[in-house]
Amino acid sequence: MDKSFAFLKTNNQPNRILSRALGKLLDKGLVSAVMAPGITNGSDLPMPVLFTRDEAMESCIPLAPAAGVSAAVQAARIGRKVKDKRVAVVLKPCEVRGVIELAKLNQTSLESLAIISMECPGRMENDAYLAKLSASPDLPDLYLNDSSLQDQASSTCLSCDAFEPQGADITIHLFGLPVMEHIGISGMTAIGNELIEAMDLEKPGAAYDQREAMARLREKRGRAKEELFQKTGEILKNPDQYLEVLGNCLGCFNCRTACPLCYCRECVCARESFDRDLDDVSNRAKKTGQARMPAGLSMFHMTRMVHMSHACVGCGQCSSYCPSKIPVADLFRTMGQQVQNTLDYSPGRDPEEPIPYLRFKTEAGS
Amino acid sequence: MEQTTQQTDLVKTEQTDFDKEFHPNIVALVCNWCTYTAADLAGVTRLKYPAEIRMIRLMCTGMIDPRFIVESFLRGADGVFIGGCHPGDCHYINGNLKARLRIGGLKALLQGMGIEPQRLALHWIGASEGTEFQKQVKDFVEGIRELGPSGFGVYDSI
Amino acid sequence: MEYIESGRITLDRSKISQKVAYHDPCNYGRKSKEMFGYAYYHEPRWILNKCTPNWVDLEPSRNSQYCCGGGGGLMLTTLDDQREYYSRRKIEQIKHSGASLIVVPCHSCHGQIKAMAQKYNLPDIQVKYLWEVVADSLVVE
Amino acid sequence: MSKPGRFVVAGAGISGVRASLDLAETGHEVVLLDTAPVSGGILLALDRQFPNDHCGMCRMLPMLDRDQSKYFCMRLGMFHKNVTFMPNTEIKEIGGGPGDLKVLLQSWSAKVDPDLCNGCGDCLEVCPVSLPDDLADSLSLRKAIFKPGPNTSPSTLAIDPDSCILCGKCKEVCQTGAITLGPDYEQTLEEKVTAVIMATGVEYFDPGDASMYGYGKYADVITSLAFERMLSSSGPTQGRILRPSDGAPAENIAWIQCVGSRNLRLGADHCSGACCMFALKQAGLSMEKGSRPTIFYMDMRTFGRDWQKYLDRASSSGLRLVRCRPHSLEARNGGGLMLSYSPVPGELIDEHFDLVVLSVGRAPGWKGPDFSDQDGVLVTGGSKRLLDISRSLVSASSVSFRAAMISGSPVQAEQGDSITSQRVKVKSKVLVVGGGPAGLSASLALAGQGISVVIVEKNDFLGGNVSQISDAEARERIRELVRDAEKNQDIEILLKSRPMEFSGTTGNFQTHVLDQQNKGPIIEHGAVILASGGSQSTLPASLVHPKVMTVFDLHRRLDDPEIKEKDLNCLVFIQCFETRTKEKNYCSRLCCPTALRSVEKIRSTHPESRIIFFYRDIMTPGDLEHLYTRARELGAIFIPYQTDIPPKLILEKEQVVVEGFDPYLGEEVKFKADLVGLGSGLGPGSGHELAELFGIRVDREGFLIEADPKWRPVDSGREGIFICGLARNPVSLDEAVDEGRAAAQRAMRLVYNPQARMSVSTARIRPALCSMCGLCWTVCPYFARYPGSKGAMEVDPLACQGCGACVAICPNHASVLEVQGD
Amino acid sequence: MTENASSLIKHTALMRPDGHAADFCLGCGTCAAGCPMTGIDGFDPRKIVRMAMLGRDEQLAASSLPWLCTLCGRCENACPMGINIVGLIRSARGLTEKDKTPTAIRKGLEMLLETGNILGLPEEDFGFIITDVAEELNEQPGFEDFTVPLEKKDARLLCTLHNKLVNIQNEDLIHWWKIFHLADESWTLPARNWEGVNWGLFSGEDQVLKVAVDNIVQNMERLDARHLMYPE
Repeated sequence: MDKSFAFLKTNNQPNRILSRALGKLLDKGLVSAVMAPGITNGSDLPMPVLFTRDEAMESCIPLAPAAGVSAAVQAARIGRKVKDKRVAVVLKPCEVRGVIELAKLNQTSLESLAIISMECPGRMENDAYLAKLSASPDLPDLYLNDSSLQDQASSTCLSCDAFEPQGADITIHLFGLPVMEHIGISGMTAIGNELIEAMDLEKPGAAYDQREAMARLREKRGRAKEELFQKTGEILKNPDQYLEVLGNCLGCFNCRTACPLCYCRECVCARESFDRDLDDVSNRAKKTGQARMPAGLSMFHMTRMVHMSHACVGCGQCSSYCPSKIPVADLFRTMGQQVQNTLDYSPGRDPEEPIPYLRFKTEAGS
Repeated sequence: MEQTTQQTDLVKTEQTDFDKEFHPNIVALVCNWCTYTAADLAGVTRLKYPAEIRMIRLMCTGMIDPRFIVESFLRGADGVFIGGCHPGDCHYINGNLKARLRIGGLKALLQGMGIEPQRLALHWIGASEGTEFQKQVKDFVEGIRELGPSGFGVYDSI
Repeated sequence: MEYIESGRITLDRSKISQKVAYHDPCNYGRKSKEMFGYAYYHEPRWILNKCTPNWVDLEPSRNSQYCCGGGGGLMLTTLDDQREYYSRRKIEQIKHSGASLIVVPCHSCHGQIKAMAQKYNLPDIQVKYLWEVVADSLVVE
Repeated sequence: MSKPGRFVVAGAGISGVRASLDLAETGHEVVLLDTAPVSGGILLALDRQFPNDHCGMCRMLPMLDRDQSKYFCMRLGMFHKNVTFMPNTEIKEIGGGPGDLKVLLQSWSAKVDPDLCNGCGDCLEVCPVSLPDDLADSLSLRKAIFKPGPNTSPSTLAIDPDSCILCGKCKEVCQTGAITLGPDYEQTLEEKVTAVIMATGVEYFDPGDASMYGYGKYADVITSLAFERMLSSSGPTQGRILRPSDGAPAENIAWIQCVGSRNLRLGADHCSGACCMFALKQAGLSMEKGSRPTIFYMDMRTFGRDWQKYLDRASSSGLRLVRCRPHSLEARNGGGLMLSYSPVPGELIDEHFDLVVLSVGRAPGWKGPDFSDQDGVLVTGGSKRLLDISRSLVSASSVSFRAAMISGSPVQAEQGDSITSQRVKVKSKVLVVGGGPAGLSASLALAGQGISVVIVEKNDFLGGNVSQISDAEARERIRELVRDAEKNQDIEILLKSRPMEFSGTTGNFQTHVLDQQNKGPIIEHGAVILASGGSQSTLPASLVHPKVMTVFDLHRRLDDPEIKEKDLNCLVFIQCFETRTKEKNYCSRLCCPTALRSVEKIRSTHPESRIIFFYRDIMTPGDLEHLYTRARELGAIFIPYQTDIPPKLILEKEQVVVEGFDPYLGEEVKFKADLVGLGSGLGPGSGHELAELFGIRVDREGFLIEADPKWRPVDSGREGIFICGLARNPVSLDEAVDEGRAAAQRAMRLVYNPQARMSVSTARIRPALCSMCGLCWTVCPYFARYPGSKGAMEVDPLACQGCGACVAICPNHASVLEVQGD
Repeated sequence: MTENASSLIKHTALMRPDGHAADFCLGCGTCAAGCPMTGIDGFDPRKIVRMAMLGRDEQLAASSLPWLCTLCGRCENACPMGINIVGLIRSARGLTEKDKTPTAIRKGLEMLLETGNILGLPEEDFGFIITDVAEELNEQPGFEDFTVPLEKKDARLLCTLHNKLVNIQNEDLIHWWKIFHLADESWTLPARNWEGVNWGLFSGEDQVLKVAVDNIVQNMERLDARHLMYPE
């Protein structure tokens, strides 16, 4: 599919203008609903909001630099339920990856979803965002144009070099563009092209080369990622550091709740391995004179790693959720990369790419 | 689940004999159809293999949940040896291929956790390969002996 | 054979001292077997063994022996080069056996091997008829 | 409720084991005997089998009763509660009639008590007698007391009475007192049985008779059986390939095919049928061990399922194939052998090989009294014809069904089982798709056992299209099948119909069958047999010419009075026409025999006409080799061609000219043909659609794929669905009938008891925990999982074999294994 | 070229009870692999069989192929189809036009037909040579009283001779004479038609073969010999 590229004039209000463009999709009946970050009554924290009327789109912040929860789970719910209608979902690249992974796990269907994603400058942690927002109400727009603001993004985002969406129907281009004048929009699929047709976009007047800006960012974040993985890798391998970092775990399971990919109805860790048998704990205590309770937290984290490390899309929500500020995402991403490299698997890259543990069908020989 | 309990029981057994030589704690998960037969053949032909291994017979290597291997290490195993049918020989068609994929991913994970990859081995040992069984088990145990205790049990303290 | 068995002639096994190799002629072996159903492999060897203990077979022998290269009237044709080429196998066999006396019961083979020994520059190779060897070993009382 | 039958199966090779298991699985009692001290036959010596280089004997074990086995690997022996294995036993006499035979069995003393022997092996060390080991075909030595199979269970040591010198040393060292060396005692036993199945196997040609290759004279010339042991890690060289003469690694290895077969001078006018594949396998495995193999062959007979592809794989991985028969071997100084061969006219090559393997031919090998003519005695497997494993199993199943039919109506299996397995209600009805020979024989077999059958046939007649392509005798046989089916009250026939919707679980399927008006019943059935057949391939439009036709059409046309009276100066056959190539890479099996049979027909009316065959490999396995020999005797001339230079057809108005290259002459040859027959092969019919409907696998060419090409030839891999006949692979009429019966046997096993027993260990879903992610569905090798209506996956209880793959993949332990009883 | 339908020689199965016609050929090349002559001047037994099958008698007869063969039989001994390859090649030789058969054989055969021996040696010359050699033997100790029993009737053994022994290597006669002498054998040598070599075998001409055999049979009858000794 040839990608089409067009401009959307932003008039210093990229979020608002883009919301209106999305509203046109509702208006023209091309989609029955739009799910995008937005503000609802009572909170300034952008959450996934389901819009069904274009006038309501005023509260939409499609390029919001924060995300209260991963929208992937919500998009997946829509995809699973909605049939014979189309719903546009605005997702960050990591959330797109999440949806695609969930589709592979039969937890959603991509059929009815029109996925709109953006070149992602990253999201801020919720508390940091809210603090900043009170001083600067235009933060969502300003953030897009200010690299020093972007440097305040979460540590996960600062070390993420997968900021270009894959698998979306529409991509919103930001990097290397004068975003306060216009942003770029491309249709990546037939559906995407059909939809941007309705957005009344302009042919690009001047040619912008995004490559340099992208490369710079990729280099910067890539370096940060390598450093992070290096550091975290040491933590995982070194029992002292490991215990120092994970010793703070409360066993609250927030990380699991936050994870867009933990799709089980009721986590196995809540039933079988976590909270080990008391005899077990006392046996251990007899040996060394003491044993921490609750026990089995390593087993919990490792079980999650066994189950999810190949699929980790690096959204960082687990870290954001952790009350003990354990860098869960760093640990998961580091391990995830090692496992994914070994299995030659890239989660969320392609809905057709089989889950690595199901590849036995095509493999043979020794 | 029968197999699960078996496994857990076995790995619960703590190391007791620490003589001059290091006696590693080794769990061998073998498939009922091929490798167990090979082990049996090794026994029948009186091929000696190390006594350190605790052999657990499974219907198929494809039923091995990697979680249990992690648990074995957390609970003090120094090595886990898995023996299954050659590709294509699996009684359950392709259970061994499934095992290979999962063990492959798990190996990377354990390596990331600081467990030497040699501590987890997957070998194809056919029913008639008694000598192969002996050789692989011997080599594996020797390898673990050289590596020394895994020390991974400390991760289980939280 | 009859003479030897019945004692009508007596043979001295010590008269021939060199290493002897026996060559099966096609006519005595394969062709006889094809035509008359019996191949004379055993008899000549039996006789030879009465003449000398120091003999060997050329390998391969009997049914799969190589022809000397002179059979089938080939000696009578002008195809000398071809005949020479053909005999390379026999010469290899002879060299391989390490024998210096080749015993043949056939006139054709006798001529061919003798000629080929010359062609292939093996002057030390002697070729004798089986009965010649018998005659040589005869004990004359 | 009728009583189970009792049967004697003579010969415990794979055929005998298969027949015994078939009978045992349908509730009968079996006495399985063998003259050897162990079961397994020749298979004990073969570690891996073509066409996939795998082991897999265990896959022929009963799926449902498997868990009752004491041992699982069949190399350890064969165990089933309904089968009594009697080693060291033979049949002395058979009296009585079918259904009521009196069989006199004679056993001789084993001398080692299996209950006392602990397999310690001390006796092996003290036994002073050493002799060549038959199992390794004399490659190694064994003692007079020995372990009769490499893997047989520990306590099965045996004493060979012929070589034992009764010195008593073994007895002295035996700590358990298991050895009795008294005089041989023989025990006779009379069994009253329903029928006897002879599965006495084959005997290998002794290449000592082919002295040109120096077997017995040169140590480095060994038989293919000995090489098989050399490949085995439990063999005399522990799997290393060595020259027996000096123990040096054998790098260059030659296989010589057809030793003792395809040889009129040895009176062996037959093809052993499997040696080509055997050699390909051995050569391929030797390559893995670093050897450089060469196979000397005449026709590479890759006629079976996937065999052609196996050959292609082997040759693309570097196997050298040389088309000629070597003349003789000579030993060389420094070890090894020199082999003389001439691959093309005028070229004589002497090549050095470290090891020469003789692919020894086989012949039926029953030394005991022959009871095969007696009523109630059925003969199976290699003891009837020379078959590969898969065909032997099909034949054994077919025969066991015939034996079971002698016992009359089906056995109602006991309800109160010794083991506490759960049971599932099943429908005692079988749906048969396709009314050709395979489908008809399956239906008749089932109906004969009182199972009701529905035949769904797309045409408006029964009989399939074999009636189009075979000769009169075959047509008559099929008509007979059709007549029998039509008058059988247990067989319902739906013509002009096709299955459209399929659902349900094993034992309880529902299929909606539609006629041409898209109307029809929903049939509830316990199992389904797919016998949808196939047809001859049509010729491309560019070859439409009155004188050009398929070999099948030509064969039929020869009966035409017009053709009979016509002047036929020259007929040309082109075999493998656009088959066994990339697009249709399999042998159709019937083209060669049909074309060769045509020769005799042509000769009867046109004794002087010239008959030319262009061929790649003439595929006449077994006794079909007679046809080839006879065709040559009748003056047909056979010109081999290679795929890169196929013979050319030049179509002119009045005539067809065939141009080709005769490699023996080294010249182009050209024939003006009055008729041209093209061996363009057979193809499956509606394979792809059926595979999709029934959720089973189909290959690129549209043939349905079996669960295991060797060990479960008529199982689809999805329990309850069986495949047979041309829909599965090209077959002759006899084979189609056998496959039909074998498929019926497999279906019977499932539906004979309205309360079918589940596998002892099966998976179960905990619905509350299931997220319907479908991982278990994908990993289940038996199609035993399906998305249920209640928001959770469900298990097909009869299809589940308890492998546990679902348990391992489910992150949430929603899938668990349950083991019944102990 | 288009092939002929029938061949005169492909059905040559003569002389051997179990021999098969060329038609049975599988083309396996066992024959060629066993023939040291394979490859020389295009020689290949398999090709000769093939030409016969295709009825290319004339082409075969006109070529040098049949004459390159030593008729050693190594090919047909191994032939799995039992094809009488040697017989076939002989037949092909028989089809060769007279003036194209090798000169030496041609002449020898003519002599044989004319004089009863291939050398064309007159009876009196033969007698002279024999006596001459016998006198040589008389000089050796133990053989002083040796004579050659020419034309002796009622002998147990009738001997025929290889012409070579009469022609160029007549000293080799001595060896078996010695043996006969010491064994006190009752033997005879015919004065006429003593030729023991039958070149008809080489040329493929059965009628010549027969003449040569007839000669010997006549000798046998004439001299009432009971057994026959052949040079080969």
